[in-house]
This record gives sequence, C-alpha cells and structure tokens, in this order.
Amino acid sequence: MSDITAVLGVIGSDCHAVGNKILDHALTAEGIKVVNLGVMVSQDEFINAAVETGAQAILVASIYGHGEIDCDGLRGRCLERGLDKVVLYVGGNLVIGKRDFAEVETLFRGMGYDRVFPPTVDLKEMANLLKQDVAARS
Amino acid sequence: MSDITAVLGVIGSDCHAVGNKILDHALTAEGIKVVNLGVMVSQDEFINAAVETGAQAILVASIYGHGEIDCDGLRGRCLERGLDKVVLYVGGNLVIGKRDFAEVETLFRGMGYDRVFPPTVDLKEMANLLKQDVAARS
Amino acid sequence: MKLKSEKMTMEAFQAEREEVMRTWPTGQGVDFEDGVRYQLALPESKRFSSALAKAEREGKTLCQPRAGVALVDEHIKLLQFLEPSCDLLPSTIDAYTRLNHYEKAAEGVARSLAAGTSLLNGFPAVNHGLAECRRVVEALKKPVQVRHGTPDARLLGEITLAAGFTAYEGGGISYNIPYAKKVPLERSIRHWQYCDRLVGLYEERGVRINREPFGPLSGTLVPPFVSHCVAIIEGLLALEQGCKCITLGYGQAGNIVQDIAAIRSLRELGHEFFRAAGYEDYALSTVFHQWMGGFPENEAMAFSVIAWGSAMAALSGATKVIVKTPHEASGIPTKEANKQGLDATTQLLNMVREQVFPASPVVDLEVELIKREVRAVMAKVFELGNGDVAVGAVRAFEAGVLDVPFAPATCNAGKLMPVRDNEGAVRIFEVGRVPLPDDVLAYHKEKIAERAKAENRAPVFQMVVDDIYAISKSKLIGRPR
Amino acid sequence: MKLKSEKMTMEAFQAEREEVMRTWPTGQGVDFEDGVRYQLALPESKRFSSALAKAEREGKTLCQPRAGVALVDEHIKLLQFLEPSCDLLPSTIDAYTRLNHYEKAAEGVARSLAAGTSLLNGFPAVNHGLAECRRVVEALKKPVQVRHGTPDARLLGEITLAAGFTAYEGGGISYNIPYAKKVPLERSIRHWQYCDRLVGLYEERGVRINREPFGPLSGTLVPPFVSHCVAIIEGLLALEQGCKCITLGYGQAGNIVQDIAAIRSLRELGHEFFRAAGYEDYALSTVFHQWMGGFPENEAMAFSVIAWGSAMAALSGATKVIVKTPHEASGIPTKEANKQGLDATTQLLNMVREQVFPASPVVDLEVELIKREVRAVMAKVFELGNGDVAVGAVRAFEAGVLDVPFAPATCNAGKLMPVRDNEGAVRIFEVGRVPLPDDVLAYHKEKIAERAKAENRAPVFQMVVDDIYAISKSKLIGRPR
Ligand code: B12
Ligand code: B12
Repeated sequence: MSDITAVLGVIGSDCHAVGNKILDHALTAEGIKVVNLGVMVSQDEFINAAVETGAQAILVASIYGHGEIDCDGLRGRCLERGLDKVVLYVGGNLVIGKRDFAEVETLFRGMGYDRVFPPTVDLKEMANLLKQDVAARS
Repeated sequence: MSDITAVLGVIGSDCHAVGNKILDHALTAEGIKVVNLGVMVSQDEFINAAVETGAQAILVASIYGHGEIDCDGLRGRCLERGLDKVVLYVGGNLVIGKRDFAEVETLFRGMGYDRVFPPTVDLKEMANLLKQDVAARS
Repeated sequence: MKLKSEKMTMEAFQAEREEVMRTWPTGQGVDFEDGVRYQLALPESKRFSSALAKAEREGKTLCQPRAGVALVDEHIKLLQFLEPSCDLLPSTIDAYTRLNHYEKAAEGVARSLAAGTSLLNGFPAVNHGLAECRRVVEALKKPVQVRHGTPDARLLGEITLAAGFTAYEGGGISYNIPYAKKVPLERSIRHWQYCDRLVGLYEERGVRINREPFGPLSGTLVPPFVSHCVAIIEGLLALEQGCKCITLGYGQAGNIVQDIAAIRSLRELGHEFFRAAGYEDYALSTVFHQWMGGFPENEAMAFSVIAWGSAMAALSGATKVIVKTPHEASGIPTKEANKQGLDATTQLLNMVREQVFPASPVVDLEVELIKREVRAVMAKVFELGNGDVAVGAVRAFEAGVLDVPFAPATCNAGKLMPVRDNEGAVRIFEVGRVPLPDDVLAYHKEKIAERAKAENRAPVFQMVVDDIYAISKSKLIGRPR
Repeated sequence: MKLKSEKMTMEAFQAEREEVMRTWPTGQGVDFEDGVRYQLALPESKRFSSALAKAEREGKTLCQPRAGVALVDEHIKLLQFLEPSCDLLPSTIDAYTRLNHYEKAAEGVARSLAAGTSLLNGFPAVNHGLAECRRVVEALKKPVQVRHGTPDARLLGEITLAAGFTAYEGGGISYNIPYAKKVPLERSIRHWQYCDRLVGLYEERGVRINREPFGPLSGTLVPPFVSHCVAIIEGLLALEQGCKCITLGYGQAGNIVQDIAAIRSLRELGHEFFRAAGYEDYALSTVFHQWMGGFPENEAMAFSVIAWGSAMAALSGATKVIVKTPHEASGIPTKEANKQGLDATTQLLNMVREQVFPASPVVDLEVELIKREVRAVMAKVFELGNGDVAVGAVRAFEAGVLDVPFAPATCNAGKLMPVRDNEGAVRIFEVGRVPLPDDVLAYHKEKIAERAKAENRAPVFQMVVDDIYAISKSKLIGRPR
C-alpha cells in the first residue's frame, strides 16, 4: 500500500461526471487515497483541498474543451500557496477539437503540468507513474 | 432524331455487365443507334464493329481496373484501319484504386480518347456531348 | 415549497422578466413584441414545428447535427456548410453561457479572436446578443434550434426566441441533473417554467416554438423508464405554461428491442399522461439520440456507431435523430467531420425509411415493461406532490424515487445502478429507492443473473465500469477478457 | 451430354490433371503428395474449416476482407496489415488469371514492377507459382482463402491448395454466369467438378479444405431464391466429389426481413437438400456479403452501407461476412481503406453479436416464401436432369428455369427481371420462364403493384434502373423524383 493522497476533480464549468467516478474507483483500487471534488471545480478549490489534506498530487480533468482556458495558471497558484512539491497531472479531452496529442502535451507541459494524458490512458499505468513521481518528489 | 451510330462495349477481360446494359438503354432513349458488344470486348472487335456498321463513335467502358493496360493503343489501331474521324469515349473505373480524376483524364486523353468519364457521369449530358462531338467531326 | 405547476401570471412573468433582462447588457434591447413580429415574418420553411409536423405526417425521420463555435461569422459558415446535409439546424451553446458565466464566455470570445480558432465549445448567444443572433437565422434557410444544457436559460431564451430561433431544447430537470452540480432542482424547474411560459406567450401570439426536453440525461446506461419519466414530467410542465409543440427524447441504449420499444412507449406514454392531465391540443413528436456515451476513437468504428443509431432511429419511428460525428471521442468536430456524420446518417435513414420493423411479441413485452415502470414511478411522483407534478418531481428526486445514473447534481441520489443484460439491454442492478413493482425488479435481476452466469462473475461495480467503456472499446456489453 | 454429377474416377482425374498442369509453366513443380504433407503440417490456426467450425459453435460472425495486388511482397504486406483486423484472410485473384490469360497477367506483373504500384486488380497466383504462394501462407497466422471468379480454376486450385491455402471459393455456375461471356455452362461445371474432386482428394488424406460457392452472383437485385438454388446445386456438386466443408453464400438485398429470412432459409434448405441427396457427413456454414451492387462515392455514406450489412450479417446468424470498403465505388481500396471497412464491420458485429433478432411471423412468412420458391425451381432442375443435378443445372439455364438477372453469360436467359417492392425487398417483376408457383408469383406482383401505386407509375424497366442506382444515390428504393 502506498501512502499517497491525491486530489481529484473536473475543472472549470465542466459537468462530465462519468470519467471522474471511474478515476476515483480505479485510483482507490490502486491504493491511492482519493479526495474527490467531483465536477465543476475551481482552481482554488483544488488548492484548498490539497493544502487541507496534505495531498502530494492534484489530478485535474478537463473533458469539455475549455481546458486551455481553465487549466492555465494552476501551477503558479500552487507555488503561491506553498505547494511547491505537488505533482500536477492533467487529462481528458483537453482542447477544442481533434488535435495532435503531442501538440496538446507540449501546451499543457508548458503550463506546468508534470504529465498530460489523453482519454485513452490506461489507468493502472497512470497510477504507477503517479506513485513513481510522488516518490521522486519527496 | 440524330443519325448517330455508336459502338458500345466493355473492354478486355472485364465482366461488369450492369453499367453496359444501362448505357445501352440510356443512349437508345436519346435517339442514338447502339451497337452493343456487351462485356469482354477486344480492341479488334470494337474496330470491326465500327467498320461494319459505319459507326461514328466508339464508347469504351472499363470498370475492373485494367483500363490502363486494355485501353492503350486503340486510337492507333483505329487510324490503321482507316477510322480517322471516329469519336472515342472511355468511361468507368478506369484505373486501379481511387485516383484523382483529373490525373486519370490526362492519362486517357494521352492515349487518344476524346473524352474521359468517371462512373458518376450523367448519361443524358454525355449523350449530348456525343451528338456535338460527332457533328463537329463530320 | 412555493413551486407549483401552474401557468405563471402575466404580472409574475413581467416582474421576473425585468430582472432577467438586466443580468447581462445584451438583455436590454430585447423586446417581446418585436420578437413576435420577427417570428411571424419568418417563412414557413424556417419553422421547426412545421418541419416536424410534416415529418410526422410522412413517417419520415429528420436528421439534425450539433454545432456551435465562438464567433458569429464562423458559426454561420459552419451552419451553412452543414445545411444541405441535414433537415434541421442547431446552435449548440458553449458551456460558460450554459452556467450564466457570461464574463468567462466573453474571455473565450476574445481568446478565440486572438487564436483565430474557436476556443469555446459552443456558440455564446447571450454575449453576441439579439442582432447577431438574427444574423445567424437570416443566413440560413432551414429551422434552427437552440441546444444547450442551461439550468437558468431565461435570458438565453428571451434573446434567441426574439432572434428567430424556432425551437428550444431543455427542461428544469434534464438541464439540471446531468449539467449542474449545486443548482437546487426547485430553482431550475422554476426557471424553466419561465422559459416555457415565454414559449407559451409566443404561442398565444400565433408563433409556434418547438420545445424539446433533453432526453439522454447523462448519456450513460440510462434505463428508458428513467428518461421517459423526466421527459413526461417536463412535457407536462411545458404544456401547463402553454407550450403546444413538444418533442420527447431518448438516447440510444444499443439493444434493438429495447430501443424500438423505448420510442414506441415514449410516444404512447406521452399521450397517455398528457391527456390524463387534460391536455388535448398539442403536437407530439419524438427524438432519438444516437449513442450518447463514450465513443470509439477509431473513426471507422465511430461511423458504425452512428449508422446503427440511425437505423434504430428510423426503425423505431422517431421523428428526428440527433447525429454524432466520427470525431466524437476526440473533440468538437470539424465541419467536415460533422458533415460526415450527417451523410452517414442520411444514407442509413434512406435505406431503412420505407421498412417496417416486423411486429413481434418480444418488442410488445418490452413496451409493456417500460410502461409499467413509468406508471409506477409517475404514480409516486404525483403522490409525493399531492397531485402537483412540479412539487412531485422535486420531492421524488429528494427521495430517490427519480434517480439518474452517473449524474453530477448533488440533488440526485445516484443510488440506482444500471448494467447491461446478456443481450445488451440496460437493466437495473441496484434500484436504490425507485419504486419499481416487485415482479419488474425480479425480471431485471433475472436478466442480469443470466449475464452474470454467462460471464462467470457476480454483477458488481466492475461490470458497470466495463459496460461504460464497452462501446468505446468496440463492444456493446463489457465482458471480462 | 457427357456431364453427370458423379465422383470422378482416379484415372479420369489423373489424366485430366496431366493436361491441366501443362497449361502454364508453374504447373510443373506441383506435386499432390507434397501438397498434402504441406497442408498437414499447417497449424490448426491456419485452417479455415476450424475457424468456421468454432464460429458456428459460438454463434459468432467472422469477418473477412477482399484483397489482392500484383506482386508477392506487396501482397504479403497488404495481408499482414489487414490480419489483426479480421478473422479470415483472402487472396483475391486478378481478372486476367481468372480467365486463364496468364500472358496478360505476366504483362500486368511486369508493368506493375515498372510502375512501382499494382496495375492488376488482384493477385496472379498462377504466374507466381507454388513457392511464392507458400511465402504468402507462411507470412500469415490466419487462414487464407482463394477468392476469384474463374470458370476454369483447375490449375489455380492445384497450385494454391498445394501452397497451403485452406479454402477455395467458386463453383461451376457462380463463377461462370456472372464472370464470363461465352464459356459453356457444361464446361465450367465439369472444370469445377475437377476442383471439387481435388478438394475431395485432400479431404480423403485428412486435409479439410473449405469450399464456398459464390453467393452474390451479379450482385445486383438478385432474388434470394435464385442465388439459393445456385448455392444448393453447387453444394451438391461439391459433396458428390467428396468435399465435406461447405459455406453457402448470399449477397445482401437491403430489406431487413428478406435478408434475415434469406440466411435462415439458406441454412435450412442446404441441410434439406443435402440430406435428401443422402449426404450426412458434412459441415455447413453460411456467408453474408455486404451489399454487392453499386456503392455511394461519398465515403461516409459507404460506411453506412458497410455497417448496415454487418448488422444484418450478425442478426441473420451468418457464419462470416465479406466486407466492403469506403473506396468501393471508386477503385481497389488502399490497405488503409480496406482496414477501415473491417474496423467498421467489427464494431457493428460486436454491438449486435449478443442480440437476438426478435421472433416474428413476418420473418417466418418470408422464410416460407423463399423455401417454396427454391423447392419449385429445384424440382424442375431435377426433372430436367432426370435426377442428375449437373445435367439439370445446364438444362435449367438453357430453358430459363434458372435465370440470373444482369449476368453477362450468353448461356443465361436474362429474362427474369427483379425490382424492389414498397419496403425494398427484391421481388419478381418479370419471371421469364422460371417455374414459380402461381400464388407466389401473384404475391410478388401484388407487392410490386403496391409500390407502383405509391409511386404513381407503372413498373417498367426505368423502375429497375432506378433501383440499380438507388443505393449509390443514397436510397434503398429508386423512387422517381
Ligand atoms: C457523455 C457525454 C456527455 C454527457 C455528460 C453527462 C455527465 N454529466 O457526465 C452530456 C450529454 C451531459 C454532455 C454534455 C456536454 N458535452 Co459531452 N460528451 C460525452 C461523451 C459522449 C462521453 C463522455 C464520457 O462519459 N466518457 C466515458 C468516460 C469513462 O471517459 P472520459 O470522460 O473520457 O474520462 C476518462 C479519460 O478521459 C481519462 N481522464 C479524464 N480526465 C482525466 C484526468 C487525468 C489526470 C487522467 C490521468 C485521466 C483522465 O480517464 C477517464 C476514465 O477512463 C464525450 C465524447 C466521448 N468521449 O465519446 C462527449 C464530449 C466530452 N462532450 C463534449 C462537449 C463539448 C459537451 C458539451 C459542452 C456540449 C457540446 N457543446 O457538445 C456539454 C458539456 C457542458 C458542460 N457544462 O460541461 C465534447 C468535448 C469537446 C472537446 N474537448 O473538444 C466531447 C468530446 C464530444 C465532442 N466530440 O464534441 N456530454
Ligand atoms: C457489381 C460489381 C461486380 C459484380 C459484377 C456482376 C456483373 N457481371 O456485372 C461481380 C461481383 C461479379 C464483380 C466482379 C469483379 N469486380 Co466488381 N464491382 C461491382 C460493383 C459493386 C458495382 C458495379 C455496377 O454494377 N455498378 C452499377 C453500374 C450502373 O455502374 P457502373 O458499372 O459504374 O457503370 C456506369 C458508369 O461507370 C458509367 N460508365 C461505365 N462505362 C462507361 C463508358 C463510357 C464511355 C461512359 C460515358 C460512361 C461509362 O456509366 C455506367 C452507367 O451509369 C463495383 C463497385 C461500385 N461501383 O460500387 C465493383 C468494381 C467495379 N469491381 C471491381 C473489381 C476489381 C472486380 C473483380 C476484378 C474482383 C475483385 N478483384 O474485386 C471482379 C471482375 C472480374 C472480371 N473479369 O471483370 C472494382 C474495380 C476496381 C478498380 N477499377 O480499381 C470495383 C470498383 C470495386 C472495388 N472498389 O474494388 N463486380
């Protein structure tokens, strides 16, 4: 069993709830403590929850296409709030339209996310990466 | 009523019979006398029929993809046999694969065909062109 | 609870209207009388209700895409591009506007202008305002509907109906439960009574606006009776406010028998409940949504999901079908991908249009099953509301009597858990507090047991997860590997 | 007539074989015993009959593409590319080889080499010869079938079976009537008796080769009973020569009821006639061909035709489906387009696989209709042949008792004229000299009259022409505009 706590949520005005429930289920099954904020989560709510629970990671989902607008600036706010070690993941249908994933990845890495995932990600593999990344940070 | 006689047939080892029956039907309806050789017609059979019937036009169909091989040389043989005024049309799925029609047209024009038609041709329009072309040649 | 399904008085409406129109600057210039004049001047060919009525008469299934981008000119170009390939047009509204975050939408418009491409997932009609929306309507020949997901759609309705849109999707339940998190149901129902009343006022002035409750809800394994109940309640709420042209919707489940039975029962139940409530003078039609859950990424596979939905739409006798695109799994489609979805749909509609799905006792049985489920739940809704359907709906959600699977709204119990049976029909695995008759429940359990046995595993949540992924992984039923 | 459906003696076979093997140089090195050894050494996974038997047991519909190009390495690349997306592999033979024009095929190979791209519409297996064909089989993991259209397929059969192909399509009627012009039917049937005997000899040595009469014939509005009769006759001819694994085929007509009834009746009639003729020890399976007539050019629309065919294949319970591609209307597909056809098919097969088409009296009626038609025609075939099915077949074609619409062969009467009815089922507009029972004929006429009335025009040839174009113009029924 790992001792990881991760904050999970769907950012912005995004109502897509299904993937969120499944992510929760899958991460929990992998022994990760999940603080699930559900859908329509603001950047501040993510950060508050991480601060409160001492989470090592924040997993941001954006499905509805406004990711480019909604996800920008989260890394900066984390730093402002003293979360300088927190692992930031982002995944989903991150941008508007069918775009080359490599391009999308570069865009979100540029925003300070440690890893960027397409909708087809294997959740078990992702959980393993998370464990490694958290271990490497602490 | 026009006084045009046209030889019609599907060239080479090609068995596609449906379009041929419809072309016959459509041209006849437009007042053109059709000498229909059916499927699997050799270049010589086309020419013999044109010579025998005094046809002003030969309509070559190739559907099965071997058009590039089968249709080459017909214009030359027509000239050899004294058919120097005959209008030569070709149509169907003329080459192997889905290729840009403009390319296919250039290829078959290069072989000496007066007009080249894709499978989606409107047969009424084609019959009108035929009447014009025959009139212009005589 | 001050809520009641009763026609809003003119005073109440007017008072509320003044408030609504102040919530964003573009509300200011919108005049109802001007809207009526504008609507009355529209040619018949732009009237949604007329197209539906004609399709109903001819037994034809019309097709309609989803489409919306941030900027007006681009939006017009998009719709003009799609127009020749469909019967009915949409304007799909962006997600910020849906939540009345007009400043955010403004930011999206500005960033889209800068980026030279739409960064919004829809058309921000409120931000663009009346005149710009009229430009959209005027650029098109076919009827245009507002399609969204807005719990408070009052301002959006005022602007778009005055602008000549002739159909309005949504409802107080169907645009809350799947689309919002913390909006009290009572509030969204009240706000939609306003929208319905607005449509009713147009109707009274001779302008027929089509109203379409959003059928598919969360789009994910929703059992037909669940969405039917919501559709019927929203139909009743709309009729009460004077709406006269109602389209009830359903999202494809994937099992032939269930899908055909669903549209048939939806139509019959609609009439049953509407007439029982004393409404006679209305036009009813149905809409079938091509598969609303997760799509396969592979476009060839997506085409098959689209085609199958089209076939079922036509065979079930739905009045229209809402069309997906081969880009569904990836993102907002390009206009070309959107047209491809329409072309695929048209081909299949045309190939089955004249065919009659053979009469079968198996289908009749499924129709009866759905009807019994709906009647049981609706009886409880009326009971909880002491005869008032609005109050009943709110209390039914509170009590878990109405329960939509996988919905984000906190006012939804989320106890009902669906799963596919061995032939792929959506059945009830955990009923929560939904009052289905015992024998009906036993039937569901039996059907699920059949599958569990075939798969040699107990029907646990993993089975549901597998079903959620199934179609995107090129299956209907999520079998274990 | 020296023709007779009777197992060829070993002497007759050997004598004929020597001649056959001399018709092209690549015939020389081919040794039957070596072929048997090679076949016996193949793993079970490459055996076509095993894959079919497994599918039959599991009630699964397998999918198979068409594919063939001029050069061996390219052909291997093509099949390897498709292999992960399908269950069964083909090698589609080019049209010169089909007509034994091996010099022409050689020219095609040479020109293809020069052009750097295939200029042949298939794989010229005879020209490439035994060793090269074995390279194909060895490069693949799944079973490979020879698919062609060859009236005299003796040499092709000797080479490809010795090379390890485990299934052989065709038949003396189905590979003559739609594929040739002047080949006497008696001759092609005799030549196919040779092929069947060859398969029988392999069978006797423990090597099961699947034999599949070509179901769709001209692919254009062929009424089910017509292709069923041909399929059954060719099945009987093959069984007589010792073949034991038979797949009967049918090309999609487009009407649900008719297509489902067609596969059901085909299977039942197959058993009925085979058992009546005294055969018991055989494996029977069925193949459904996605729409074999003209396709729409628009690829999105083509996808829907493909999807609809896949749905019907699975729902009708066919053992395998032959898959079209989005390039169908244009030309030989690229390998990518070919894979797209397979992916679309797989998605739909998987989505309906577990579903049972609801039992319906309407389908039962159609099954009965087809059975009565087939029995009436087959009775006449046997009568004309004095009990011999080979002789009967030849005489039946002479007499117009068997008559395939739109076929090029001069030995085919071409008097029977089909047309769609008001629901799109293929009916008989002019029966020619086909001996259908009077009440059956009256039923066809009545169904057509229904349509004629709906269209306000007489059922003349233009209606047939409109039907031929219909699917390529995005309709099932060719209605007047
Ligand atoms: C169901 C659905 C809906 C339902 C949602 C019901 C609900 N409340 O949950 C309804 C119908 C309500 C809906 C509404 C809308 N939708 Co929607 N919807 C879908 C659909 C069909 C399936 C989503 C789903 O549930 N998938 C199943 C789950 C299991 O997968 P998932 O959500 O992708 O999540 C997985 C992965 O993405 C990944 N993942 C996700 N987040 C993260 C984060 C991390 C860190 C990691 C590691 C992994 C990860 O893991 C998850 C589990 O496997 C998708 C298209 C598709 N995928 O086929 C469109 C889609 C997501 N919707 C879309 C849009 C735009 C909307 C709307 C704005 C309407 C519109 N304009 O069309 C509104 C949203 C309004 C709002 N406020 O959010 C677009 C997004 C476009 C884009 N990004 O370019 C999509 C892609 C459709 C499309 N092609 O246009 N939708
Ligand atoms: C039905 C069909 C068959 C039937 C034919 C039955 C018969 N005897 O008629 C069967 C199943 C037997 C068959 C066999 C084969 N076929 Co085939 N067949 C088709 C199919 C599906 C429809 C053809 C048809 O009848 N269309 C309807 C008629 C009305 O249209 P049409 O033939 O195109 O003719 C019209 C126009 O082309 C035009 N036209 C034609 N000629 C001319 C000439 C002139 C001068 C003008 C003005 C106009 C004109 O007017 C006609 C009337 O509108 C087409 C694909 C498609 N189109 O969807 C493939 C297709 C033609 N076949 C094809 C092939 C390759 C074959 C085979 C070699 C097998 C194989 N490798 O797949 C064999 C042929 C063997 C041989 N010896 O010829 C390919 C050709 C490929 C290419 N050109 O790259 C096609 C395009 C399919 C594909 N995409 O692979 N086929």
